Amino acid sequence: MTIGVHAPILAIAVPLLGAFALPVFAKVHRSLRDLWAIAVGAFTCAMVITVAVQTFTSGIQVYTLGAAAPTDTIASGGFPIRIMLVVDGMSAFMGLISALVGLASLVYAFHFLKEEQGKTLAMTLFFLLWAGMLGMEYTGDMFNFFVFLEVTSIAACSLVGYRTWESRPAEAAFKTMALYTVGGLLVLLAIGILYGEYGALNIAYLSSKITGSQLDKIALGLLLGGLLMKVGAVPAHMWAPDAYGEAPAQAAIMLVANTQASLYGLWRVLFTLFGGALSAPAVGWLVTSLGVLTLLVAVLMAVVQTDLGRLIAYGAVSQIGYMLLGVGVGLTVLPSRPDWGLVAMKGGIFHMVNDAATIGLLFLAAGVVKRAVGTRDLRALGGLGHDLKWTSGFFFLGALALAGIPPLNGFASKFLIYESSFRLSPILTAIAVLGSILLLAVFARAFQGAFLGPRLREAKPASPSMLVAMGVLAAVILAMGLVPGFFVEHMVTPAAEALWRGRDLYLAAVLGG
Amino acid sequence: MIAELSFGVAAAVLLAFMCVSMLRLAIGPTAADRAVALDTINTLVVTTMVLLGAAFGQVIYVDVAIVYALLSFVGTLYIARYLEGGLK
Amino acid sequence: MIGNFPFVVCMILIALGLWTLLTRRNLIKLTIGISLIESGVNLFLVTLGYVRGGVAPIYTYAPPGAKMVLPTPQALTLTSIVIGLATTALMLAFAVVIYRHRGTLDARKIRELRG
Amino acid sequence: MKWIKVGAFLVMVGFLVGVAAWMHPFGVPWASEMDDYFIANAQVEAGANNVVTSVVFDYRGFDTLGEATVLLCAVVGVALVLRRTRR
Amino acid sequence: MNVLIYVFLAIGAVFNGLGAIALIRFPDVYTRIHGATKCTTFGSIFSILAVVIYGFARGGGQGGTLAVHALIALLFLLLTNPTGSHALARGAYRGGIKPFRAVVDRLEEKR
Amino acid sequence: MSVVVRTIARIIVPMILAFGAYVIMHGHLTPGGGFQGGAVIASAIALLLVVFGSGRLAGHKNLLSLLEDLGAIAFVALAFLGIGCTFFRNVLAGSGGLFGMPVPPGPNPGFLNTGGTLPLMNWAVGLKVAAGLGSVVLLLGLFGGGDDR
Amino acid sequence: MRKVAAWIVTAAFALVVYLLLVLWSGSIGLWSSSELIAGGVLSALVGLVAGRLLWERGGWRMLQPHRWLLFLFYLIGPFFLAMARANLDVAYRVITGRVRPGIVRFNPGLRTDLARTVLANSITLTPGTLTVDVDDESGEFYVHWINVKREEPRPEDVCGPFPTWARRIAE
Amino acid sequence: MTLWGVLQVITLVLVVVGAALAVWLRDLLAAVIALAASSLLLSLEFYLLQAPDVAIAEAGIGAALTTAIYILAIRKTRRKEEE
Amino acid sequence: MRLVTGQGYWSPLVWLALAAGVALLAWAFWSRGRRTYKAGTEQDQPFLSGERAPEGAHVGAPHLYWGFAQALQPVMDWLRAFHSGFLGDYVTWMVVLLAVALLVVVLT
Repeated sequence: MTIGVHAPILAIAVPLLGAFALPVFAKVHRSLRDLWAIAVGAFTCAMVITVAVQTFTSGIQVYTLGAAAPTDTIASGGFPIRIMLVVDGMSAFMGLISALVGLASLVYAFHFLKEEQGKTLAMTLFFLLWAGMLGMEYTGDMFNFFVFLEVTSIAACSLVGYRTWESRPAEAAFKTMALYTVGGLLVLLAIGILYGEYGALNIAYLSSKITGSQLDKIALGLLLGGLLMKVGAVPAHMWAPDAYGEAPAQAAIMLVANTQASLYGLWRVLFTLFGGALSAPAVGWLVTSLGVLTLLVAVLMAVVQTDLGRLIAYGAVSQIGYMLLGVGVGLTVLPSRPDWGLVAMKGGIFHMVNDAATIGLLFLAAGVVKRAVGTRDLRALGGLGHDLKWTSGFFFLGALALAGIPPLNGFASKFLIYESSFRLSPILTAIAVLGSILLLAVFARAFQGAFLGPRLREAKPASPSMLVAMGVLAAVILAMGLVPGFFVEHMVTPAAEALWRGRDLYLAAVLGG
Repeated sequence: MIAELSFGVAAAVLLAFMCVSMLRLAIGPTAADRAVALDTINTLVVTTMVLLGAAFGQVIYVDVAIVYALLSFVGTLYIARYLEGGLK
Repeated sequence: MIGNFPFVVCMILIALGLWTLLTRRNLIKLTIGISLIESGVNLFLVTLGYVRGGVAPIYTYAPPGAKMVLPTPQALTLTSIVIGLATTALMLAFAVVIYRHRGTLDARKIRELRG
Repeated sequence: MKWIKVGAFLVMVGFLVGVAAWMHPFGVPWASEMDDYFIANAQVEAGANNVVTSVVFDYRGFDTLGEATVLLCAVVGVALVLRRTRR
Repeated sequence: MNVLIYVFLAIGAVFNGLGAIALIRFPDVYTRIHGATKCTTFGSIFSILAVVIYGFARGGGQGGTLAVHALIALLFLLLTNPTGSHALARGAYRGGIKPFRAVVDRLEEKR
Repeated sequence: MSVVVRTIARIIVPMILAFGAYVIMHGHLTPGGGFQGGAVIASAIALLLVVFGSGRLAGHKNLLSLLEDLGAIAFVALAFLGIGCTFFRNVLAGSGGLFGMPVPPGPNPGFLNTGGTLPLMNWAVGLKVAAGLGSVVLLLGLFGGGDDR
Repeated sequence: MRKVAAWIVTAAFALVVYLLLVLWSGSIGLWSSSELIAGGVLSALVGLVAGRLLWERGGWRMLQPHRWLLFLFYLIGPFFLAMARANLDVAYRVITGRVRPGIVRFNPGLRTDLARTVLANSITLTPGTLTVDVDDESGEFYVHWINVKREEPRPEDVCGPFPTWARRIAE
Repeated sequence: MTLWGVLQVITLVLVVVGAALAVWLRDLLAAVIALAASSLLLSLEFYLLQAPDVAIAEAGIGAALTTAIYILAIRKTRRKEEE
Repeated sequence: MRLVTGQGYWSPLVWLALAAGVALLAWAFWSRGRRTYKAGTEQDQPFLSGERAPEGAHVGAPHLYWGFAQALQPVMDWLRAFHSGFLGDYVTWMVVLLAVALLVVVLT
């Protein structure tokens, strides 16, 4: 049982240790490095699942770093002084998403990177990015959150610039890095303001103290701005297509998961940190309208793209819009109408895992296309279905799921969002449905252009590890689509409840009493 | 007590001279002029730090001045190396 | 006393950095702007922890019975400074690679990714 | 475009100045229970004279681990970006 | 003892000030380096010597440590300052900055 | 650079290294610690780079990155040392052994043998920061080939 | 042999710096035992890392103690006086603004690197002169002179007795 | 206004002037020199705020390493800012 | 299995059964049709707008929905100009988002 107690920190520390030790093992022997990577990945996934099971069965997990015992949260003074990890339902849910995406990325990259140079460096960065995401999701301390935000920023941007022999990846990486850094610094400024007011950095303690003064509001605004940039909400979404489009496929899906970790940070700030002080529905309306705007603009831009990677990237941005819409509706109406507000929250949160699986599948398929024929320009592609049978099947499945075709998972979560947003305002639902239809059109076009038609050129077949990675994500899509009730009941509902009513439990778990 | 105060006053005077050097940094026609101004500011800051360490009565603060004296040299050398050419 | 002047200076530094990002076009100049924002935030953090008449929170040779300034913001700032250096180094590396490919550092000309 | 730029920047500056103006007076921290605890107990608990070091490495050691990670990220990233490629 | 400290501080301040004024008044890079290096080094020697005297006068572990650390700072300053100035002058010359109204320029003839 | 700078660099590099070692070693007593001392040592590497040219240091690139990894591993290992209680527990403080001397409360002249795992962590981080920043400078200096002395 | 000597000398040098920094720390004389142990280990490491740097050709020369005494005497004797004069000179020129600059060449005939360095830094800090360049092969000094008295000077014109001192100390 | 306040105000004003120069100067080398000056004076300001730890870190990183990597980057690219 | 949405529920299994029924119906209709298809004849050839398509012809992705793109031309032009690719614009829009967030949060 002792490993169960330490599971939250092991889930973060083991990938870090794996990343640190990877170059050393690579110096010894190639296959030792690969073995080490597999072992670390498997152990991390096991730890994440352990944490999730413990959290869903026995409530919030608290781990105080450096104290005499893990649950020893409060020093003699009656306030928390050490950094602690707090895992509630939402954190555990996000951890599962990160573990899923990380596993797929690791498996996918396994044979792919053998053909490229710099595999050791890329794998190190991959583990650092993974650990950073898990750290963002499990931590219970504002400054620690910022540190892991920067870890993910820097690791993600380095991975975006992986293809140094082309000029576009460096450009995308520079732009992304500039925006990420400014956003991170604004978050740090907000943390500084909160520290100056309350002399603490622990989320639970701050949440119990925040009153909603002018400075608190400015801090909330800065946090909102920085994190909304990081999740890629219109109009600050412009880094997203660049970065997603130019990154290698296994890095692009990690970027998607990273975006969702930032989204988790946004929810944590809105629901837990400012949950007590925030009563006006204005913030909810802000998030909702940004969600609708994101959805519409991204989908319209996706219609005219000619690069397969950028097209999928705009699709990914539009999915962010759905999540913002769902949780924004929940945020707006929860105090007055909890019954369908909770449904909206469930839809938004359920859409996160669906988005990770579907967009991940599409990016991986696009990566196979790039490797097969060396380009992703839709004007030059065609007839790949003759050579890449499995890949085209997976792409088709992902496209259908993304567009919300029943009985796949995209429909299940979007259905929840439609139902609840209709009761807030039918216009929202109309725009959301329009976005879905346009997405279907876009991906039908992409599928037709890339995979159908006569065979234009020889394509290199996908390697087995790529197929396995795509198969894992496809299995998740099918499972989520065929038995949505099970997942919603056992994973999504605890997560939504943790955000909505869980603030008191969160505070009680940390501060006691 | 008076000695500490006099150290503080001397530090203030050195800071005023730093303003003068900053003027040269602003108007210097060439980059070399600015580099010279930076060098002067470095020396003045080291002296100021030593004086203020005595003025605060804190022994351990003088370490900062030592670090500063050592490392500003590196920065100056980089600038000089750049000025020297090898500019592609 | 000097009132909130240090806070104002932090904000001026942040605003200068943002202005650089908004108006300048050279990639290295943009990096300088980000460094300035970084400096402003660091100064803000350290300024938060100052206690009037305090000494550094180090007990070696400390005057007995003196007030001490708050240690946490200094610890945070140490972390933040190293993060800033890491960011700067990475951005400059990207700028160098971009120059190697394009022969320019003008952000107006580096816009292959658009639309 | 220019006016959007200037307008947004001015709003931003307004709020930044607002922060400076609304902030508590310089030199008088409002809430410092955590730091008082550190100053009082760090010598006994962590055994170090320098409270900042004991905060950096003991009480907030995880931040330092993250910071070391950031540095490793940057080094690996620079090595990755500036590596020699075959093509 | 205090009088010695004051005198040293005054000398230090005056020479540092001369260095700063030389930076403004002199016409070109090389003459500015002359003024800046010599005067600030000399002034710093006196200022730091004042601190050293203060430290030794205070005595004990604390004062002695203060004095020794200040002396080490002075040593580093003396090592690095002229070297840095020399490097700057050399860099400026190789970078193509000609001395202002030079009577004679042997380095030019060497090229 | 000229002979003057080279000679002074030869003299000053051991001094910088000794001072950096002092800053790291006394991280728990005086201002300084792993980051600061590491930065000092890294600037010694930068000094060597600018004075003697990148050609002389190019062979040490892999050694530096290996050292950085070792520093990071040592840091995590020290953090894992406390996993009997919790991660990052300072188990050595006050235990009486290496670095385990109890500290007299209040102002004191400072004793080296205190601090528990803090001095060891300082060394791990110092090694890591020195090697990391040094290799960043070295990589930027080496990029594009050519020995730029 | 040379490697071991370089290691020992560098380590001793680093140890001196370290011990100066931790003066007055405690029990054994001026130092505490733990500081001594730490200093020994650290300076051994520094010697390993930087041993090849400090020790170059003719390194044995500087091990003679009388050279160090001479150097110290030189520092607080003639050098300091010359420096004071230099500063008064610069003060005069700052106030009047009367300069007659130029770059002159002379050859003091020094052979070792250290001697050249000592001379160059002395020149930089003393009356009206600034070393601009030193030729590696011939040992010629190019000096920026703020008040050129003659265009082909002898070494004594520029820097007085310094070359002799430099030769005495480091050659 | 005490002596300490005077010191601090002068330092802060100098920091701002250095930062403004770093933004204003077109020559990138000059901008980097101004940035180095600003960073060094910021270190003095940390020193005045009784944070010697941070001052050492800022001096080491701002004075030596940041200047070094900026200048190496400028050297690999170009010195003047394009119009 | 069921996904309860507050107003009703949605069950993919019911949907699957329905889909199976529709497929069965379609198969029934199809099987009743005339069987004139012969492989290897002209019926296999692809046609494009009544003309016989040239060898290797493929309607590429950019050619689909050109009518849609034509109709939305002004909007799309505006949107493409919006995504200008200039880093200053990126930062500008980010600051705009920040300003909006600050205004919304502080003024309510």
